[in-house]
Amino acid sequence: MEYVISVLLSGISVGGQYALIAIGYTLVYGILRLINFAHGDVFMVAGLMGIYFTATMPITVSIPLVLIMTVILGFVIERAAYKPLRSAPRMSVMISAIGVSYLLQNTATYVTGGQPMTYPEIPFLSSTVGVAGTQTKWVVIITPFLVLALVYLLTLLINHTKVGMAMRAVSKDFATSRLMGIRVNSVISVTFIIGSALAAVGSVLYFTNYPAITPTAGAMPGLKAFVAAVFGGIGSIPGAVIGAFLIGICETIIKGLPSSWDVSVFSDAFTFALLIIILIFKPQGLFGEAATDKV
Amino acid sequence: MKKIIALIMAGAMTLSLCACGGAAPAQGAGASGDTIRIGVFEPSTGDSASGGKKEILGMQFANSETPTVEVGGKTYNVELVMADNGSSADKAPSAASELVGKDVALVLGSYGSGVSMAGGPKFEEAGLAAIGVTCTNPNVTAGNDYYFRICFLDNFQADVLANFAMDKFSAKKAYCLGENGNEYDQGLVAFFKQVFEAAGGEVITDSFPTNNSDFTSYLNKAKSEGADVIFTPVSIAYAKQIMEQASSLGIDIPFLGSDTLDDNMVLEATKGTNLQLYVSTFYQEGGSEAFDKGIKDYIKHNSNAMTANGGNDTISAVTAMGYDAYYVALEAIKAAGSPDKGAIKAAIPGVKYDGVSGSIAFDAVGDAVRDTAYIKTADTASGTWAFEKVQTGSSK
Amino acid sequence: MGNALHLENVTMQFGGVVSVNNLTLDVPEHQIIALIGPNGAGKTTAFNCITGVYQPTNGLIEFMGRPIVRNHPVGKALRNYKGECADKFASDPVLNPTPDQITGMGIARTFQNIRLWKSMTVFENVLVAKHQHAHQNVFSATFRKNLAEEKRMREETMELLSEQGLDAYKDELAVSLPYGLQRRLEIARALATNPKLLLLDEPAAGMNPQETIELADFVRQTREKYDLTVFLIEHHMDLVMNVSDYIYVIDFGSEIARGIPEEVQNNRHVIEAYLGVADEEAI
Amino acid sequence: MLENLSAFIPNLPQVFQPTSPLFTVLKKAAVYSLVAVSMNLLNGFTGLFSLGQAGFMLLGAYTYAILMVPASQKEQVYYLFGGCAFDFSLPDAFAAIFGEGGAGGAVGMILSCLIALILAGCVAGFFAYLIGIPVLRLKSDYLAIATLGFAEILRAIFQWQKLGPVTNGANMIKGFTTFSSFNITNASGATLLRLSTFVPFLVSSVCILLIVLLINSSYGRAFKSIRDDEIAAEAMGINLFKHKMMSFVISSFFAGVGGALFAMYVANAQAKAFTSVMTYEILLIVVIGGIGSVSGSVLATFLYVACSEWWLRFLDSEQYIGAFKVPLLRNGFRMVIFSIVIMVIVLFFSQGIMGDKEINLGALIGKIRAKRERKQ
Repeated sequence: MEYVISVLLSGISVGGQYALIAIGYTLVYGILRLINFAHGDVFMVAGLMGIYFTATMPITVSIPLVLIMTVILGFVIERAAYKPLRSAPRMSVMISAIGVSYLLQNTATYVTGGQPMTYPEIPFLSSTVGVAGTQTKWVVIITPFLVLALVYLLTLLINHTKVGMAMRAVSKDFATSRLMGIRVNSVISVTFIIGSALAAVGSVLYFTNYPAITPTAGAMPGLKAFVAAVFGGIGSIPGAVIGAFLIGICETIIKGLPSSWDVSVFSDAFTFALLIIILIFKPQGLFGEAATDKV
Repeated sequence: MKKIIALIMAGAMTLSLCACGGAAPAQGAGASGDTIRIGVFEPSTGDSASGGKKEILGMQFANSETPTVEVGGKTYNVELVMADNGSSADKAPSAASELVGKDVALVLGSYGSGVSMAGGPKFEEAGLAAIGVTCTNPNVTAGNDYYFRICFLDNFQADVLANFAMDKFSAKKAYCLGENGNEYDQGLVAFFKQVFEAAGGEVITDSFPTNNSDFTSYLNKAKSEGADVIFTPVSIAYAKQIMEQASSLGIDIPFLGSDTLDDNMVLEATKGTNLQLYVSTFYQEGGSEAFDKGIKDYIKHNSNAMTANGGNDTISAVTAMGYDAYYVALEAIKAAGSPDKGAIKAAIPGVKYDGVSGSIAFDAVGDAVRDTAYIKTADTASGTWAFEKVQTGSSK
Repeated sequence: MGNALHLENVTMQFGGVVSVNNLTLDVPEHQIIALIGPNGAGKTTAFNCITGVYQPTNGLIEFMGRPIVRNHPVGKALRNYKGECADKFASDPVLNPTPDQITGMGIARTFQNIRLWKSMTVFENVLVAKHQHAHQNVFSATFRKNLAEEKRMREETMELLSEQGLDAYKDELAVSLPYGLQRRLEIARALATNPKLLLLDEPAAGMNPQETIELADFVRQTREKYDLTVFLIEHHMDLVMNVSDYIYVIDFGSEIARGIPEEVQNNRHVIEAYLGVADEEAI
Repeated sequence: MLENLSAFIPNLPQVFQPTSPLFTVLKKAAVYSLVAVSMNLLNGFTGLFSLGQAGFMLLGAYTYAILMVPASQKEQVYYLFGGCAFDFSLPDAFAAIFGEGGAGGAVGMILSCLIALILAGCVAGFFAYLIGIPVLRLKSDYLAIATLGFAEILRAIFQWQKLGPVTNGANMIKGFTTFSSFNITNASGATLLRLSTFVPFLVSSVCILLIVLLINSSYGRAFKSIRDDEIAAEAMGINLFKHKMMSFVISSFFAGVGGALFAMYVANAQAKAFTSVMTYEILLIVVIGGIGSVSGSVLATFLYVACSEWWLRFLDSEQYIGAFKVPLLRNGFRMVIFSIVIMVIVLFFSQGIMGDKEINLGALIGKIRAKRERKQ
């Protein structure tokens, strides 16, 4: 029983962290139809910044600073690497995203010298707590609640503000929105800013829980978050969140299956298999809308 | 127009780089003149970069200590030539041929067996001897006459740890965790299992996918299965992650680690926790006071070395091994009596050297003759390694 | 003479929207038949049903007396079904061929917004349409064992291009041609598939009056030369009245009139559909 | 062939000595150019954005390796599993027919290697067929992510310890025929004629030639029509699924052959090497060369491999220009510069080196002649 609870606990917290990254994917894909491969690496860079900033500054200054710098990074990436390709074929933009991801990883290797870096302890979040006989970090408990609160705020933003309305319009019809006088570029920037900010929050939670950061640390969570976004129906925020929690829980359950079965190595493979099955049988995901091509 | 510019740019790049590429090997005329070049075939990027850099550190320190070698009455300067094998098998052959192309007299490295096996044929083809420093997979030297090594093998290390587990903890049940697809982890786990089960113990093996960061499920599983020890022969980044998560889960089962865990990054993760971590390794700080003092000074006065060592001056075993490897290389050059690579290769099997990590000699396959390993434990209060015991294997 | 094409109770429903409603029509062999109606009336959707791009929700399509497409709503589609005759074809097997199979049977089409292959030359655009009927496989083609077949394809393509007056442009990129010639090239490409029935989707769109008149002659000549049946969608009333033997008019997916050009021209429903329903006061 | 120059010409510059990195780079580039062209067939000519190339290379590499390890070596190679569950070995079978040494041995080696390469391609092609049935219906980036996922799943399966008796689990398979095996040596082991660079060039050239022939055939045109406009292609009688599948299978076949060649190049087969990073690298090569240009892909491969593995290596160590120490240069800097170069190409020269054009030697010579004549 303790074992089951501890597996579920870590599943929920992993899911929550994926959810924060997945929102970034789903927002960007909803508007640009671009799989932003660099998003996972932005998340990793946010983690590294957390390490370097807290080394010189108190936590109260450094965490907001991480947030701001990550937002700036996301904004700059969009302006430098995606905006010039707005009218190019989709494949080019995706390749540009792969290039950015490559650049971020290599720069991180250069800066850290390839060493795994240790994420600093964050007061309260890093301290341990006992739940139903198992011991865990506070961050595990807090993550799901924080995620839900953030998602609620985001939904308010999207449904009840002008920017949100513009975002919805652009994701429905890019060209028409532009004709209707929506400043599409600003909307896209806002999307990247929101995505990056959530990735930064995600990085604080994730790396507090799993404190070793390597230059490739963002790649896997990134891909899984993308799968979560597809699973929930790309473009749908609640979908992405539910997808992320499901994937996080499934993954930890697979890892927790008896060793004699020797299937825990397939926890990543499972995520991809799930993705393929979803794409084939319900390509619009759980909450997405079906689209038809016009002939 | 753009296309033309692109072409011109590509052309210009090609030409200029051709010039660089062409010039680089030409400037040092190999072992001629009064310089002997020793190739350093190590990862400084990729997954094993951390270990590779520490190994290089030992060589660099040794080189700064003894920058010359006397051969046949003539004093040669020794120069280390680096080639980054990128921790990956597809980059290793070109790194190896980079060294071959720079006409080195012999090669040291690598950290990580996979890259050594990928680069090995290049050295063999060129008739260049390579001395593995900490590549512990049996297949590195087997089938390659030109590859030697100064470290013990996976099966020996696993044997040592299995025996230690039974001696110290009277362990009956062991939980082994390795990275899927990593020959180092899986090899050690397999050998550990053989020895442990032969002695009547029970072994649970488990693997995690590459780039995994959540180990709580695995650790909880080990706990709920009632394991007496947890054996985690994983690479540094994973080890660090496992230690951090084990401490937050309050795991009180002792951890056993292989030589990769003998790293200050891992040590740091155990500091201030209640974890018990025991690692088998090549060298224990305090083994040679002169070396300890020398290298600490070297690290302190060299910021690059400090970074390479992970920001502090705790000595990793691989650094000691790198240090020894350099001196073994010098011995081989001296024994050969000439800077010629063929003569050096012929001389290596006869080399005997008492290094900081123990005495080194080679057997028929080219492996080091070693029968002891050091076991040390993480002193979690002070964040240092404490010497536990010298452990020998059961079969040898 | 039989019917080249026969549509029976064809209904196409997207979600809750019925784009084509219970459409029944005949296209007799060797005639030129037009389907007209205001924007959004469902004309192109009807074409897409015939050519296999969409599977109709309900209905039967016959080509040369043989059923080629047949469907009936089941399950959720039946519950949401707003059309008629839902059970008429319920006992018949469903036929749902892909567009290339339909083309293989002898129905070729052009597109409302020209869809030429932009990286290919005029010659290649037509040559590719010959691919389907060539006797070859991927190995014979790669190892050049199909030279005779390739030669035949190239000769036929050349012939077709000169007949259509496009031979002068054969090595130019298709998209670099003037608009009118692109339309003509699309027809030539469709002809290269050896069709018995040619579907033209707004062939006069974007053309000036002079070009439109030429197009009418062109359509007629083409029908004679290749022994074709032509079914066309058009907005341009001049062209339709000039060229068609018989006209079907649809609005909001349903048929509102049919007849020879003169009849349709004077039909009150048609005028209303095009000009809007007149206010009662005005009458 | 260049490798043998040193035997005839004394005092050759270092670059042309057989030990020069030049030849390692050439070998790797020969192998990668085949994979790049095969990816271009799919991504560039058929317009299917697939990221599964590394997975198919993995299949090819393992097929080749498993078939080519001599029985005598299996015990040593599969030391963790007490030998291989798969006893058959092509070199042994041919040695039984043609004898071990001399000309018979050479024929046996060449034949076994050839058959293994073809089988490597076939296995990859077969898996592509199976995978293609569900995924080829997906559109652009969904196809990309699904194929990427399949490659990852394949890797996990091949690394699984339970399949160790066949795949050797995490350990690498080695001891099979490699490029160096083709060097002709005399009785005392001295090399007479080096063919180790020639062989990959030969195999790659033949394969690329086949792909070019396919692209210029009726089927190649059909692929291009699918890329340009799927709906029009379908309406003109081209069976989308069949042709996409054909392109996918053929591309994977050659990726499999490329994977086998890659195994020969690194002298081992290990699943760890075939990650998505490898696919990205190949994709970047294709983009740099120009999507839809075979000669561009080949040219880009040689530039890319030479830059990343040879010419830019000097960036990784401290360099001095006179007494001035160039700042920033240390380990890892090479890859930073390299990725910046790639970004510049992707952003500012998105057509790549060649766009969708091909290098046309005939036309080039004609142009030069015309220029000369004009001068006279």
